[in-house]
Parts: sequence; C-alpha cells; structure tokens
Amino acid sequence: MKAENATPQVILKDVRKSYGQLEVLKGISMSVNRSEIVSIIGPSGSGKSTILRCINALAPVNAGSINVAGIEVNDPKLDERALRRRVGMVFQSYNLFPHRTVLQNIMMAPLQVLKQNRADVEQRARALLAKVRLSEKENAYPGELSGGQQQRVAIARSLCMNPEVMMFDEVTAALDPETVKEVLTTIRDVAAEGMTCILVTHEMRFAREISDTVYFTDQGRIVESNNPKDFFENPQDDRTKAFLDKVL
Amino acid sequence: MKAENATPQVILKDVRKSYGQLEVLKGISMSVNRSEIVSIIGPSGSGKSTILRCINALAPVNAGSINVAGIEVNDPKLDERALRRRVGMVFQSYNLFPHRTVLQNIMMAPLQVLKQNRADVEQRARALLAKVRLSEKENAYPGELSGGQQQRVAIARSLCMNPEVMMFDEVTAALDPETVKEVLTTIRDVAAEGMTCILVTHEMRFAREISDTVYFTDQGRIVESNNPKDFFENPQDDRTKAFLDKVL
Amino acid sequence: GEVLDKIKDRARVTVCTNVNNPPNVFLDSSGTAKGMQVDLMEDMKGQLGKVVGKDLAIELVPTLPANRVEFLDRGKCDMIFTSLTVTPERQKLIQFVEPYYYAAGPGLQTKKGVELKSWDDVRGKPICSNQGSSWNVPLERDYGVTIVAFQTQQEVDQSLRDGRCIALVSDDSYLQARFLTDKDGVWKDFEIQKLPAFSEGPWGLAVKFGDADLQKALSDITTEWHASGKVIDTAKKWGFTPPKFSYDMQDKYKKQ
Amino acid sequence: MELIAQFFEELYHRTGWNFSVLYNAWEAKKYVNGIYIALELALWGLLGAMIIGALCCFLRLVRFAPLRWLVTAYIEFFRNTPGLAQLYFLFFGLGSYFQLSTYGQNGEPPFLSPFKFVVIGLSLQYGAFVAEILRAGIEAVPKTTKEAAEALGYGRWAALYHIVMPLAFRISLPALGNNMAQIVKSTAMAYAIAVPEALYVAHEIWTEHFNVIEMMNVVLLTYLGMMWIFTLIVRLIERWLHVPGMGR
Amino acid sequence: MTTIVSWFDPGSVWAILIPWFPLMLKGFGLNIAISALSMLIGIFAGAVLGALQMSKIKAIGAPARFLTLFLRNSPWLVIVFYVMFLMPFEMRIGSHWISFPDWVKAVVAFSLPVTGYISEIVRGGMRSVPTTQWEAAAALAFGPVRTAFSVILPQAFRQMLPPTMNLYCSVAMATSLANIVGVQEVITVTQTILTTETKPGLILPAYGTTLVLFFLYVFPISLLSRRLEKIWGKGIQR
Ligand SMILES: Nc1ncnc2c1ncn2[C@@H]1O[C@H](COP(=O)(O)OP(=O)(O)OP(=O)(O)O)[C@@H](O)[C@H]1O
Ligand SMILES: Nc1ncnc2c1ncn2[C@@H]1O[C@H](COP(=O)(O)OP(=O)(O)OP(=O)(O)O)[C@@H](O)[C@H]1O
Ligand SMILES: [Mg+2]
Ligand SMILES: [Mg+2]
Repeated sequence: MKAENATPQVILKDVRKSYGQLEVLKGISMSVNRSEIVSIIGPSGSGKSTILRCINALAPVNAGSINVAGIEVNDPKLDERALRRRVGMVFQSYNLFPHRTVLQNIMMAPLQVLKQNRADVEQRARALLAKVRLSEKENAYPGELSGGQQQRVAIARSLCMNPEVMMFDEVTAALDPETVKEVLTTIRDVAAEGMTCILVTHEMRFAREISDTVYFTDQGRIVESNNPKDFFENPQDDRTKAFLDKVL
Repeated sequence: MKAENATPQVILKDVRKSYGQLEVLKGISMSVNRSEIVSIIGPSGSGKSTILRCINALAPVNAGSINVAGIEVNDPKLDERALRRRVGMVFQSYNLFPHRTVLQNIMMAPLQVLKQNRADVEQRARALLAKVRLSEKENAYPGELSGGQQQRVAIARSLCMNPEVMMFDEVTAALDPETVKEVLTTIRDVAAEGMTCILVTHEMRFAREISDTVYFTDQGRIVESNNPKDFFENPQDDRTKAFLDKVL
Repeated sequence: GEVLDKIKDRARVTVCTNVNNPPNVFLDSSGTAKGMQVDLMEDMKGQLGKVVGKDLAIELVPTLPANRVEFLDRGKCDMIFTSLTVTPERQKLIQFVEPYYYAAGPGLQTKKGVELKSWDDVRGKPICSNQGSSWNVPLERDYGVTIVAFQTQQEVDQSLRDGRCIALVSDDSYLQARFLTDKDGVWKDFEIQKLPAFSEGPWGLAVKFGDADLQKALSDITTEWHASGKVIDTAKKWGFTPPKFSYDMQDKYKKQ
Repeated sequence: MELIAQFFEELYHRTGWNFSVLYNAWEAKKYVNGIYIALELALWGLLGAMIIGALCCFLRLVRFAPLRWLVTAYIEFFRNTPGLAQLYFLFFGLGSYFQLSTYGQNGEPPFLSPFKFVVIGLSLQYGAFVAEILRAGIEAVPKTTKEAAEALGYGRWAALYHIVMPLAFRISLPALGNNMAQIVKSTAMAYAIAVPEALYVAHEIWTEHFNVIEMMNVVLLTYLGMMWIFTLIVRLIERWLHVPGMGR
Repeated sequence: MTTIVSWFDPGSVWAILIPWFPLMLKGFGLNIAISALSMLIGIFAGAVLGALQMSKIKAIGAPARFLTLFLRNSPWLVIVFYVMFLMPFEMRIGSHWISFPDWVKAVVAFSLPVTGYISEIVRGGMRSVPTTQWEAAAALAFGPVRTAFSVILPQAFRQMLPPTMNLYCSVAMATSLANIVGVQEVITVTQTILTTETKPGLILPAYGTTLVLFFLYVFPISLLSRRLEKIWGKGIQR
C-alpha cells in the first residue's frame, strides 16, 4: 500500500518537548506520506500520546518543527482551528459529549465550527453512522452505549470533519476483545479509503496487518522504524526485542 | 494439575440473578475443587463478574444455591464477613485505598478485621510484597504507582487475608501489554502454590496455559466447559466458535 | 408569692426591658443603662427592698417583642418594665399592675412646611416607624397608613431625612423631648405636627399571673409614684412633657 | 374559608391558642401578601444571582488580569460578610447618598423601592456564591472532554458555550439547588429595611397580639412550604436536563 | 482609648463610635464563641446523623433523612426561638437557682441546623467515594463501621471540607440571631449604638465596622479551606 515518492504530509523534525523538568520527547523525527498508515508502538510512558498531541497542537513543543499539510505547527501565529480541521483525533477515553445524542455529537463540530449546511451535515453523519454500523443508535445518549459503540461514534465524529489526517490514540485499550475487533474493523475501513492515518496501539497483530510503517518509541526517542514485516520478524534494537518478547 | 476425586470447594447450583427486569444469570451451575484453577471467559455483559460477585455475596442471588467451603451463601443468616475471610477477590479497577501506603493497604484488613498480631501481619505483608516484587514500594501511596504495580499490590492485599479461594476479575483489562505480563506472572505464582483460583480473563493464551477447566458464558448461561486443550482446539458450541474466532 | 420569694432569695430583681428605647431606657458605651424608666426602676428596687427586707440588686434583661412574654412566663425576669401599652388582648396573657405608670400617644414628625391637618391626610402615605412600636398596626389598619418600620431609631431618622417617608411616628412625648434637647440643631428643619392624639395608651408594668404579693407590692409603688409626683418629675428631668394621664393620676391618688 | 376562620377564632376563645392570621381578615391579607412578596423576592433574587454568577464566571475566564482580580475581589467580599450588613450598606449607604429611594416633590414613587434593594442585595450576595459554584462545575468537566472539543476545532469560547457550560451547569445543579434554598431563607432579611415579607408581617402581628409561639409555627410551616416548592422546581429542572449516564 | 478618640474631631462619627468598640468586640467575641462551639457539636451530631442517613435499614434511614431535611429547611430564627422556648432558663438545685447563660442556649440552637447541614455534607461526601471502594472493603470482610471510619470517611474528607468551611462562615454570620435568646452579640450592640447615639450619619460607619470585623475573621478561614483543599487534592488522586 505504501505510496513511494509521495509528498510527505506530516513531517516532524527533531521535536523536543518537556513537562517541567521532565523531558518527554528527546528529538523525534518522522515523516508520513499522504495515504500512508503509520503505527507507533512502545512501552507505557515512552511518549506516544505526546507525539500525537504535539501534531495537532494540543501540546506546544519546545524545539524542532512540525509541519502538517503545509501548516507550520510551531508558528506562534498558528491558526489552531485551521490545523485541527485537517487533523482528526480519536482518544482512548472516547470523550463523547454526554449531554448530546449520538447524531448530535457527530454533527456538532461541522455545524458549529465549520458552519456547514445542516442538511448536508446530517446526510454525511447518517452515512458515517451506517459505516460504523450504529444507525439504530442515532438518538441514544453516550451513557447508553457500550464502550465499543462509544468508540465507534467517536471515530465517526472525527471523520465527519473530513480531516486529511486521522490520529488514533490507543483506541482499544479499555475494550473487551470482541469490541476491540469491531473498532479495529472500523479503522481498517477508514484506512482503506486512502486517508492518512497515524495510530498508537498495543494490538501488535493489528499493527502488523494494517501499517505501512511501524515506529517503536522508548523513553522519548524513536528507537527503530521499519516496515511491519521486518520490524516484527527481525527487530534490530535490543529494547525492541525485549518489548516484543514480553508482549504475549 | 487437576486433582481428580477431590472435594468440591465452591459449588453453584442453578444460580439465577436479576437486576430489576434484567435477568443476568439464567441458571449457572459449576463446581470447583480444592486447588483447582478455573477460568471463565465470554463476551462483555455475559455475567462473568456477576458470578464472582454472587460467590462472595457482594450481590445477592434470586434463586439456586451457592456453597463455599461449607458455607451456604444464600442463607439469610449468612455471616458475610466469615465468608469473605475465606474468599479473596481482586478487581479490575484495583480499588486500593488511596489514603494508605502500600504496606498499610496490605496490613489493614488482617489487623482490623482478623485482629491478628501486628508483628506477624507485618512479616507476612513484607513477604508478600517481595513475592510480587514490590518491596521497595512499601511506603509509596497507590497514586504513585503504575497500574500494574497497583494491581500487584491488590493481589498481595487479598492474599494477606490467607483466603482459601481467590477470585480475579479481569485483572489485566486496563493494563498495557508489558504490565499485563507482570501481573499474570504473579497470578501464576499464586496458583502454583495450590490455592483454589477462579479467574475471569480476556487473555486466552493465559487461560489456556494456566487453567484446569475453562467455562464459556454467554447471555447469563454457561454455554460450554471443558479442559483448556479441548476447549480451545475443538470448541463444540457455535457461540464459542464465533467468540474464539473474533478474539485476535 | 413565688416570684417575690425568689427575688428575696436571690436579693436581686430582674427586669425585662427594651434597652434600645431612648430616652426611656438606653445603654451608654460602657454598657450602663440610663433613661427615665431606669430612674423609676432604681426607685422601685429601693421600695421592693423594703418590702422583702433586703437590699436588692437590679438586673436588666434586654428583650425583643419576640421573646419578652416568654422570658416573663418562664422566670427569666420577674417583670416587664418597658413602654408596654395595655390592651385587652395582652391583659389575657400577662398581669398588668394597676395603676398604670405612664401613657403616651403617637406623634408625627415631618420636614418643615408639610401641612397635616388630620390623620386622614396621611392615608396611603409612607410613614417611618420603629419595628415593635405599638402604633404600627392601628395606624395601618385604622388609618390606612403605609408603615415603613426599621429596627433602630437612627434608621428611622435617616429614612425621614432621605425622604423615604413623609413623616415618622413615635411616642409624642419622646418627640417633644428630643426637640427640647436638640442643642446641635439636628432637627432644625423638622417639626412636630399638631394632630389630635387618636389614642393615648397607658403603659403598664407586667408580671406573671399568680403572684398577688408581688402585684400588690408593685401596685403600691406605682400608686406612690403618682401620689408623690415622682413620675412627673422624672419625666421632666428627661425632657418629656408629661401626658395628661400623669396629672389625672396625680389628682386621683393625692386625694386618697 | 369562613369555617376555618370560625374554627380558629373559637380555638382562641376556648384554649388561648391565638392563630390570629387565620381568622383576622386584615392580618391574613397582609400575611398572604407577605408570602407573595417573599416568593417574588426569591424568584428575582435567584434570577439576579444566576445572571451575576454566570457573568462573573465568564469574566474570570477572560485573559485580562485586572478584570479577573476585580471579579475575585467582589466574590470574596460578598461571600465572607453578612448579607444583612451588605444590605444596610446598599440601602443606607448608596441608597442615601444618591437619594435612590426618595419620594419626589409630588409623591412620585422613588427610583428604587426597598423591595428592589433587597433583590439587588440578594443578587449580589448569592451571585458571588453562584460564581464559585459554576467555577467548581467548570473545573469538574473532565479535561479530556475539553481536549476533545479542541481537537474538533472548537475555539475557547465556542467550546465553553457549546460543551463546557452545559456540562458544568448539570454538574453544578445540586449545589445550585442548595443555593436556591438558601436564597429562599434569606428573603427574611428584607424585614430589616421594611419590606413587608412574611417574617416582617409575622413580627408585626406578634408584637400586637403577643402570640409569638403560634406565629413561629405559622412561619415555620410557611418556609417549609416555600422550600418544598423550590425543591420541586429543582427536581423538575434536574429531570428536564437529565442525560442518561450522567449521575444517577 | 481616650488618646485614640482625641485623634478625631470631637464631633466626628468616629469620635462617637470608638468608645463603643470594646463593647462591640465583646459582642463579636460571643459571635465567635457561639459559632465555634455550635459548629463543634454540630459536626459530631451531623456525622452520626449523616451516617444514619446512609443506613440500609429503612427504620433508621428514613427518619434520619427526614430530620436532616427538617433541620436544613427550617428558618434559623424559628429554631433559635424554639430552643429558647423549650429550654429552661434556670433550674432550682436545692435552695440555689442555677441559670443557664444565654450563650449556652444559642450554642444549642445553632448546633441544630449545623447538624442538619453536616449530615447532608457527610452523606454527599460518602457518596462521592466510588462504589468500588465500598465493595473492596466488603470483599476484605470489613464491617459497616470499620468501612465507614477506616476506608470511606478519610477519603471523603477532602470533598467535605469546602462545604463545611462555607457552612462555618454562614454560621458565624448567622449568630446575630442569637439576640433572640438574649445574647448581646455584635449586631445587637451595633443596633444599641444606633438607637442611643443621636448624631446622624452613624449607620454606615457602624455597620461598616461589623462588616470589617466579620470579613477579617471569616476571610482567612475561607483562604485556609482553599489551601487545605489543594493540599489534600494532591494526596488522593482519582
Ligand atoms: N501533562 C503532563 N504533565 C507532566 N507530565 C506528563 C504530562 N503528560 C504526560 N506526561 C509524562 O510524559 C511521559 C510520556 O507520556 P505519554 O502519555 O506520551 O506516554 P505514552 O507513551 O502515551 O504512554 P501510555 O502507553 O501509558 O499511554 C510520561 O512519563 C508522562 O508521565
Ligand atoms: N448493578 C447493576 N444493575 C443493573 N444491571 C447490572 C448491574 N451490574 C451488572 N448489570 C448487568 O448485568 C449484565 C452482566 O454484567 P457483568 O458485569 O456480570 O458482565 P461481564 O460478563 O462481567 O462483562 P464484562 O466483560 O464487560 O465485565 C450486564 O448486562 C450488565 O449491564
Ligand atoms: Mg498514551
Ligand atoms: Mg466484568
């Protein structure tokens, strides 16, 4: 699936990020092409979420540069909202808005942020709900859904903004195996349509199956990156080996 | 490891349990021998947690009978605390007491409930902490530990009551793969010492490796039970097949 | 009687009174009570002391309308001695001592230049008053006045100055007294309206029902006050113009 | 009505229990009017407090620091001083200085009646409390929810308006309900500046008739009744705003 | 005192007010004493009532809830009046008359509503501790009393602190109602000043002084409560 010679759409150059004394990212460089699917794996606390949060400017970086589809993210005059229209993000903890129904959750941002036409948005939202196989839940509140269902709504909500890049942060970590399956299927569908995807996951098999490139992070650095086959079958770095060894 | 012809230590007979209108357990029967290790697997919401909660009387049953080491659990005059001294339980969400240090968490119940001698309890607690490889954290507060560490403390806390039966409810569901490994190792150690164990888990490989018997629940019923080899290699029921199929 | 015995036992007489009622009773900044009624109380203390054969101390218990009857009934004080107007309804609840010791009618104070010829002229108009004044309800009910009542005299006065009401109502003799003693000219822009007093209510000492001895002793004391002109003298001392009631009583008891 | 009046008049003559408000038409009218005024004070005070509280809450989020200090000073001052003393300050301080409640030359009604002063006083005092409650509510909205809004491209104020405030308001409802009850009780301070609400009238009546105990009972029932009404209103609002999965 | 007075114009309002300050401070001392004592009593009684409210036994829980509701919703004035009405003023022991000081009655009176409010705060606090903690305690064979005191209440403490401090501030300010039982607290003293002194313009400085007194006393308490809330907030993370 890898599109060789394609234009890079997300470029990180030597990105550093500290929380107070703690240096969390110690020089991260990566480059993701249009329509590429990239997985980031690594132990807990190694900075995976922080990378994603830096990319859509939820967390400011201390040094280095990030460029997303031509937008310089660490430009002081950055229009954050313009950036976030192009970069969708789905969180581990779903973060649906509990006071709105499923359909409203999906339609809110396109209507209120992009000021799009209600009829269009509604049509698109319904189509997305169908895609995540939740059409019959459109009037339910998030509190009435199971975890996997909520996660799928969160994905649909992000997609309804028509982003160019989608980021998924451990979206299956708190789910049971069956539901994990449902969510992964949804992500696979999204990826199959040619959207650029960056995903942080603990599901090694899934990462292997879906990615064009796998990055392994440890203690704020990218230790190794490779195509999935070589990465899993023939890891180079000792830390990667130790990690893959522990993961059942 | 299975002890044939042993005396059953936990016996459930046609247990039924409803929450309001919803019948959650629709006639559960099982029997666990002394020193046997039993795994319960099944889809979310199928009643696995409820079975455990009924066994130690956290949830009252509506019909059927439960007998734990000679104690009739649905006797109206049940001495709940006597029962719970014999049955330990570790929860998915750890549930450590956040206002007490690790060592205090482990020692509280033996001191305050069993009124045991402080020196003895302290010695035992330290030994258990060593066993879960957390000796150096004895004065830390739960908030200062990682999820996996907290879960191991929770196991030590339960063990310090010297229960006859230990129950583990999806103790690894919220952990990252590395930490999962740590916790499963601890459970394996416990089981190896001959304690009766009932565990609910989503880690199929682990269930297969450690159990004497595997139960599969779906919609409040036990659909299938067997020794692990036959269960995983040759499932009989369609629902079991479908489930095992979906689990990555 | 029980109460008199108690007074004797303790060598102390306790009196419920409104301590925020100048110049009848008021406290100075050291907490000492002063005023016309305080002078009368002192005299009463001496006379009661003779009755019980002991030197008595006097203790003032500050009261509010909400608690004075309770305090009397339950023995926190031996009597109520304040500007308590006698009404038939009240007579059912407490024992007034006869003869009553004083009387007052309502007086109106306004800015200079306000012409009020009869009580009908204030119908529907706002008049400032003190909360707990016995004129409030009759004025509202019988004369259609809108009473605007505050907790302290300063507030009443301030409200009149601010024009929150066209007049303030108070005991007529109190108003006269304060104009007579107004050395600083605080009230130079104000005047007392000359209206017929629609009622002059007698003030009575009140005790609990059932102690005839105490009642008798107090009755003797008030009788003596009228006969000797003690009330009239004390009132004059505090700047009051004694009411007609006082002179009538003096005549009545002098003759006996 | 006639019968009730007769009954209580009879009661008075027989037993001395003098519920004069219940048979004396003039007093009954005044007292009912007093209750009406108390309710009206409570309603307007509540409205004012909500408006001021919400306004302060917004102003505190503004980035201009002096404005924030000013609002904080207002809140601290009004929360930490007796409401009665505040009322005197408004009425005899500002009111007297600016001649706000002076009757005109020809008896024109004043600019602000004592009633309006009480409404202003209640609004200012309880507005400070509402501001605090709402702030706590905003802080209680999970950070992850706010981030989700940001990630969807919401600006600061849009997120506040569409997502944070609706949630904060629901979270704050119980505390706001308590506050409302407090306002109802505080309407009684109106008696200090001669607004003839229920307690003021009761005071007038027991001064006249000496029937303090009877009137205290009437006052007690009156307030319990008013509180009951307001509790019902809060319940209604709670039910109306209820969202499945939030709270019970 | 006379030196201070001499700083002011003899005719100024402060020259009139300052001689009253000792009496005002004495009154304010009563406000503080009454509020602190009634708070202390109310906290103990309220903790018990709050725990009873949580009881699963209907015959205990329902009356406790009703009592709490009643105590919270009754006007303080009425409660104070009832205490005055129901408590004797003095008792005869042998030949001696022992009288209860008025402030004792005020303390009793204010501890009643405080009990109601604390009861509700305790209930809310206990409910704020996640069910899983109750279950963990049950699974470790803790009994109800141990569960409450060893596990739940220490965790609920942080939740309960701010409303308790707020309540204390309200009580301190409501103690002015103590004049019903005959306590000459600071607002009563202020009113005495305002009836005794005839010079106009005293209202604002007099009430202003009480306002400042209350603020100086209550504000540090509310600051302290914020500080404690932050400190404990760090200890327990959820
Ligand atoms: N807001 C914050 N303030 C301080 N430290 C933080 C903050 N957010 C994250 N960290 C720290 O930064 C490090 C990296 O965190 P990050 O969430 O990126 O890890 P991760 O790789 O996503 O881990 P996980 O798999 O557990 O989600 C951790 O040590 C974490 O404690
Ligand atoms: N307290 C409760 N009140 C009402 N329904 C409940 C309650 N607890 C559980 N249930 C319902 O009972 C059913 C079984 O729940 P249970 O927790 O036993 O499932 P489980 O097999 O443990 O699922 P999971 O894998 O998600 O933990 C579910 O449908 C659940 O919604
Ligand atoms: Mg992460
Ligand atoms: Mg479960």
